[in-house]
Amino acid sequence: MTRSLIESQPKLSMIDQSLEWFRTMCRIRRFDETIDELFAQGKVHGTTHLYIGEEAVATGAIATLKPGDVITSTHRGHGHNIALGGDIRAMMAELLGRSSGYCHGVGGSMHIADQALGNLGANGIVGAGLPIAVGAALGFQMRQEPHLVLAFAGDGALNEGAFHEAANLAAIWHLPVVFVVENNQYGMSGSVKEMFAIGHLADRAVGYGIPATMVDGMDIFSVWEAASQATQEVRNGHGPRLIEAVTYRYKGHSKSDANRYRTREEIQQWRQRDPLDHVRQYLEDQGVEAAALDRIRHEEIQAVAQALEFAEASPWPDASTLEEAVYAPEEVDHA
Amino acid sequence: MTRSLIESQPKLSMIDQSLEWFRTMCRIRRFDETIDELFAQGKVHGTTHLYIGEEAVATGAIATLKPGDVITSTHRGHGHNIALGGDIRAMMAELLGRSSGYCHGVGGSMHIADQALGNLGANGIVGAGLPIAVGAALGFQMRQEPHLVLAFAGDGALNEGAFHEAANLAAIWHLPVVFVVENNQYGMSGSVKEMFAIGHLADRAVGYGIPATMVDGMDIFSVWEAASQATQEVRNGHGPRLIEAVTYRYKGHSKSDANRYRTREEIQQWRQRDPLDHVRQYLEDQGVEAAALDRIRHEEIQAVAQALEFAEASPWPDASTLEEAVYAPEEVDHA
Amino acid sequence: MPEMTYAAAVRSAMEWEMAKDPRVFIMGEDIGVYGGAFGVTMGMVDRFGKTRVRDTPIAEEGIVGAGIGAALVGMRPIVELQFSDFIMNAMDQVVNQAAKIHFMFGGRMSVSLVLRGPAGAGTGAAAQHSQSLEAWFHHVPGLKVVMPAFPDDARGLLLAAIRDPNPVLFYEHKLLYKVKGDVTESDAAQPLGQGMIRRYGRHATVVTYSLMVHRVLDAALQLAKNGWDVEVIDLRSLVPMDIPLIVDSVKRTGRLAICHEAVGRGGIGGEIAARILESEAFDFLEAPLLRITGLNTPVPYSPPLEAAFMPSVDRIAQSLETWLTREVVQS
Amino acid sequence: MPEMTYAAAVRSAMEWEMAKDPRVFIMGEDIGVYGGAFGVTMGMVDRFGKTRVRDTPIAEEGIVGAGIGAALVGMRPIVELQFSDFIMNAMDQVVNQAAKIHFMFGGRMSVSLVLRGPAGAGTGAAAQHSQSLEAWFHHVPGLKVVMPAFPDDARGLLLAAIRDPNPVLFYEHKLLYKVKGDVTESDAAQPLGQGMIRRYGRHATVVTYSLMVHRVLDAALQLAKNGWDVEVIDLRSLVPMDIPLIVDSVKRTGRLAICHEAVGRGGIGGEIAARILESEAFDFLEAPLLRITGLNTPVPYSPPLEAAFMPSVDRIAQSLETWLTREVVQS
Ligand SMILES: Cc1ncc(C[n+]2csc(CCOP(=O)(O)OP(=O)(O)O)c2C)c(N)n1
Ligand SMILES: Cc1ncc(C[n+]2csc(CCOP(=O)(O)OP(=O)(O)O)c2C)c(N)n1
Ligand SMILES: [Mg+2]
Ligand SMILES: [Mg+2]
Repeated sequence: MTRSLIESQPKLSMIDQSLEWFRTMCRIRRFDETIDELFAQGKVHGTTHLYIGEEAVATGAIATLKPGDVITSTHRGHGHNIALGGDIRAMMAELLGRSSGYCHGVGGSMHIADQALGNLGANGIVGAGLPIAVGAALGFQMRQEPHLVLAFAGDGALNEGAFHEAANLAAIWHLPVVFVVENNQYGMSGSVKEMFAIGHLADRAVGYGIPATMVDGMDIFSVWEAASQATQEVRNGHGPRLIEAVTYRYKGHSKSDANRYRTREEIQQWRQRDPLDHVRQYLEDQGVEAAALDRIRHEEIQAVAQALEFAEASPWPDASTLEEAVYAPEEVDHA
Repeated sequence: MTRSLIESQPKLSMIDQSLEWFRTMCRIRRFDETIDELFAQGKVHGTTHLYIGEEAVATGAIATLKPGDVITSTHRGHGHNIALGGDIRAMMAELLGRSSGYCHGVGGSMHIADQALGNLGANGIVGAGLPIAVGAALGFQMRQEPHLVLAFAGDGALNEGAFHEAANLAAIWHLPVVFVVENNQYGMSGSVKEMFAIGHLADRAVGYGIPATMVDGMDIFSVWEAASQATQEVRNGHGPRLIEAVTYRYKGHSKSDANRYRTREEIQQWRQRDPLDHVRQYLEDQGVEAAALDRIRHEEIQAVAQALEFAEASPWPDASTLEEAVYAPEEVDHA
Repeated sequence: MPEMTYAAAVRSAMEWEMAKDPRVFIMGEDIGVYGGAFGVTMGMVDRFGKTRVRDTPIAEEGIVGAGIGAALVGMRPIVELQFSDFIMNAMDQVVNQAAKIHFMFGGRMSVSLVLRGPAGAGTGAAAQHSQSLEAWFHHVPGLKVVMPAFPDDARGLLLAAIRDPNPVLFYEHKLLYKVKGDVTESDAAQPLGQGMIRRYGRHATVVTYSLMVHRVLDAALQLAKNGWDVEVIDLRSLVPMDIPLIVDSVKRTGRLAICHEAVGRGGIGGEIAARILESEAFDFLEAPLLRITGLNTPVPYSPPLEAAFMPSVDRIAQSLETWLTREVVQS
Repeated sequence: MPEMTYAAAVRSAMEWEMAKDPRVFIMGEDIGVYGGAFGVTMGMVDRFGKTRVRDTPIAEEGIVGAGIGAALVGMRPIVELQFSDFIMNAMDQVVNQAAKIHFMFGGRMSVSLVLRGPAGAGTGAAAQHSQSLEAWFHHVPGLKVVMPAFPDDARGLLLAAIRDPNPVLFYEHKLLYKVKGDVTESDAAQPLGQGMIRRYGRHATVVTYSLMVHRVLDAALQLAKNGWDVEVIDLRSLVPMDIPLIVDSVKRTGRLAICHEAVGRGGIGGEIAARILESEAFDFLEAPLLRITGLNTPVPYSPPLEAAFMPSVDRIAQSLETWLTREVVQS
């Protein structure tokens, strides 16, 4: 039902695929680094949640999707939309509040989503995307379409009632949905150690009868493997799956975070296991030249710079038509 | 902090205790049978949810409480309040909407609760009592009081977000609360087989790190034993516990239920294992005369009849002061 | 034109649209074999099967969210709230998601979703099962709110609601379910946003909707015996609201009364009053506003208390008569 | 009288009451070492410990419910909502539980609970984090609603809210947190339900609250330069609301304008208008109502759009001036 830029996997060799991933991860990182700088310079309004450090999760999981599949995203959603193939110019413009942005400046950081690519929405409300994901999966199942839904959620979101109700619906109706839990150790300042009384978040899935696995979210190969297996099982009609990807957020929760709840050492330790370095190492080990990898990185740095130029050159939106934009005059094309 | 009629256990022998239980269960049954008749005769307004068949759960679990402990109840709450020692005259009057009712006729069936005995509220909203239970437990813990909270919930309530958030809070804060899940096989017409993808509801507790047990809810000795152990552990500071009591509702969900979702045979089968018969059998086996047991039953039938007379003779409430009753002029005594 | 109950008219609209459009389905608690708490969906599962007439767990946030998700991939879900009060458990999905998605994502998505269920008091269901919460939702940009008073309107407006590309709250008053009326069983939807004058009159305009339309009409008959002649407007849809109809009427009658069952304070009566007070009708106003509403209390249980909570025909007639006597003589 | 920010005044009230009354504690998301999303609780955990300044999981329904339960056993909880919008996730606990418990159980229980948090737009937080939802809650019998505009009021009214035996919603506008003012650091609470005339004037009464008090006062200064003299009422508390103060003022000025940031349709302006239209002030009204409010849209993100959503000093001044010019000359 949708134009989709998601390529199916088989035609790529592991090296080609890894090169693609490396490119995507460089793009995500550079995009969010740029946003970080813009905030530091006071050039952006509002707040934002950066995906830096977690690139392997979105990239690896989304790499397993096929045309027609969809995702639901979160407040920390830039990485998801980029991994899906989203246009970083429209993303940057949205962040700068310009009319050429994905939402014509109406949405901002927390509402960037390319619906034509299958992104059913980033979401400012923690956990709120999960019942929506389940509903999309229900739609696919009712129409007997082979698509599935990848539903992203933070560790913190797992304590919201919305997660609970969504997980149970998915389980009892055997819906084609994979919950991808980005366990980056904290929900804002709340550490998973204090906010959960279970060792592994994946264990929570037991209570719904949903099979779950835990993977190293800093290692894209692990993420991809787990997601491949989960999506395969879901496509085979075995019902929902949950993946806990253990990862880390390098930057503060949002723009105003003094990091009082964690130590510099902890951040430093996680940075040692950088997901970009990891895939880069693999590629170098496979004989890919460092220069080729640098070139990819620079191309992405360039692309992000161009996106910023594009955004800055774009006009501001016009407030006079706001009230007309509230109700849909007719149905919009669907993902 | 509260006047409580809950007696502590040790001074009663098992026979004395069982006689007490038998009395309580007869009272609950007769009370709800009477309500059923009143509805059939069109003498009561609104709707009601009868506890008939489930008497062993409230009676056995509440028997483990000590003075100062509290409970939260549900829409199916008559049995809880009676087991706690509630005044059936004030209950009956409330159901008949009279000014001598617990809530002066304002509340009705779903809001009968004797707060002075530690009942923090029946609740018309499925699952809503659970976060409240957790808050009461938090209050006790913060004040370092030895009390605990018994939080009743139906099987259906376990699929509400409120249960989820409450369970997690209880677990991470090691709160003194025992969740008593009355698994009567259905949430209205929704069978646990269709609404859960797990075999035993107790397994849901795993996802929070809460130890749980499943017991035969038609057997008061099992309920009492499980609740004794759970409350003991909670009192020893080991944090929350969950008990799944497997039971059955003989009557329709509420007054307007044609029982289309279950078979007569199923109902008949469960009735074979009647919880009153079970305790009665035990007492007879212990040498208690049938006549003595019949006497107890008749005394309770009498008591309920008197409660009904009391209620019917009570005046209707006066609407003219309703608007003044919305805000508390000052703090009310606490449970 | 067959006569049918309001409940049957609601069912008829759903069945019509489900037969016609495979995207339409309904889900909710106990709507299958049970037939719904008020019997509205009775028999539908036999005709359309368990997939399209889907029983759900007790999980309002989950099922409303699932409705949104299904709409986002092109389905047209109807979600039944067993009691409309339970919308509170799904408030985030209704207000932060369904209502905002179209606007917030820059028009890239639309949520064609109907949330329907029984509202109001009168059945002794007490404080948590008897509320009239429409005022909240008419304050939420992005939602439409429909509250028909008659079976024919219920059917025609529900067809429109299901076909609308936006989320629509469709509230059915419990005491209306058994009300009968002639119903056109056609494919023609009635457009949202058109009020209707149910009775013409010259002394005052009484604006109302849902169950209260019937009570106000009965009160108007009583008043007519005493020579008072009031005009009665049935709003039918609260968002969009037919303000021109009210303005026009008030310009003719010079007096505005509003009757709703919802709690008075902060009810929709305030918005209507403000709209008139802002409008050209201001210069025609000859009397202070009269609001006849639910008490400023939660809904009480006991029959005499519940009856006192709701505007009764007598209370409506008396309030209007006292007001008219004072104001029409004076002016 | 020390000068302090609004945020510090809110903190000062909480600390005062926590030092004095061991039953008082606060819980919420990231209120401990993080100090709260807006820094309101900064440092409190050092003084009172993690038990009484309690970080919670992201589970609004759970923590509001826990606040209710704690209140029912005699604690006096303050629950911080990280953004007041998130109250939707706890709507059932707020409305079906906290607000109704006292009434519904026949006066046997009371829920002494404060729910507080940042409201309003202006920080670019977009549609789900910028709402002004007070109109919903003033429609709910059993809740009180307080929205102070100045640091001193914030402190005094929060003391009253904590001491109140009923559930109180206490909304702090995000853009007020840094506003400074003199604050009396005493034990004296300010009673809920008293509005205050912030500026006397004869051409019109402008009723407002929270952030908009400041903008209306600035607009009034601009108008004064052109010879317009408006009276400005700061409601401070919306439930209870000081209706007599407004009636009295309108009787003097003959004109009523209302300014709030919340979406206009169904906002609290409607209720105020209706109350005046029902009152003896009706006979003194010389002009149609003027409402200056947020647009009828979700709050948009981009700076020019968000600025257009909110009533600005200029929009307020211009609206008032156009209206006064038309109406005062006419009459
Ligand atoms: C319902 C709700 N509660 C609170 C917030 C504020 N908030 C935004 S993100 C966040 C932390 C979310 O943690 P997690 O789910 O682990 O995602 P992460 O930020 O770590 O990616 C919080 C508390 C919110 N947006 N929505
Ligand atoms: C939030 C909410 N949703 C739905 C209902 C309607 N309702 C009342 S009781 C009930 C079934 C509850 O099932 P369970 O928790 O198993 O308790 P039981 O009735 O079996 O004792 C339902 C659906 C309600 N009261 N509240
Ligand atoms: Mg996290
Ligand atoms: Mg049950």
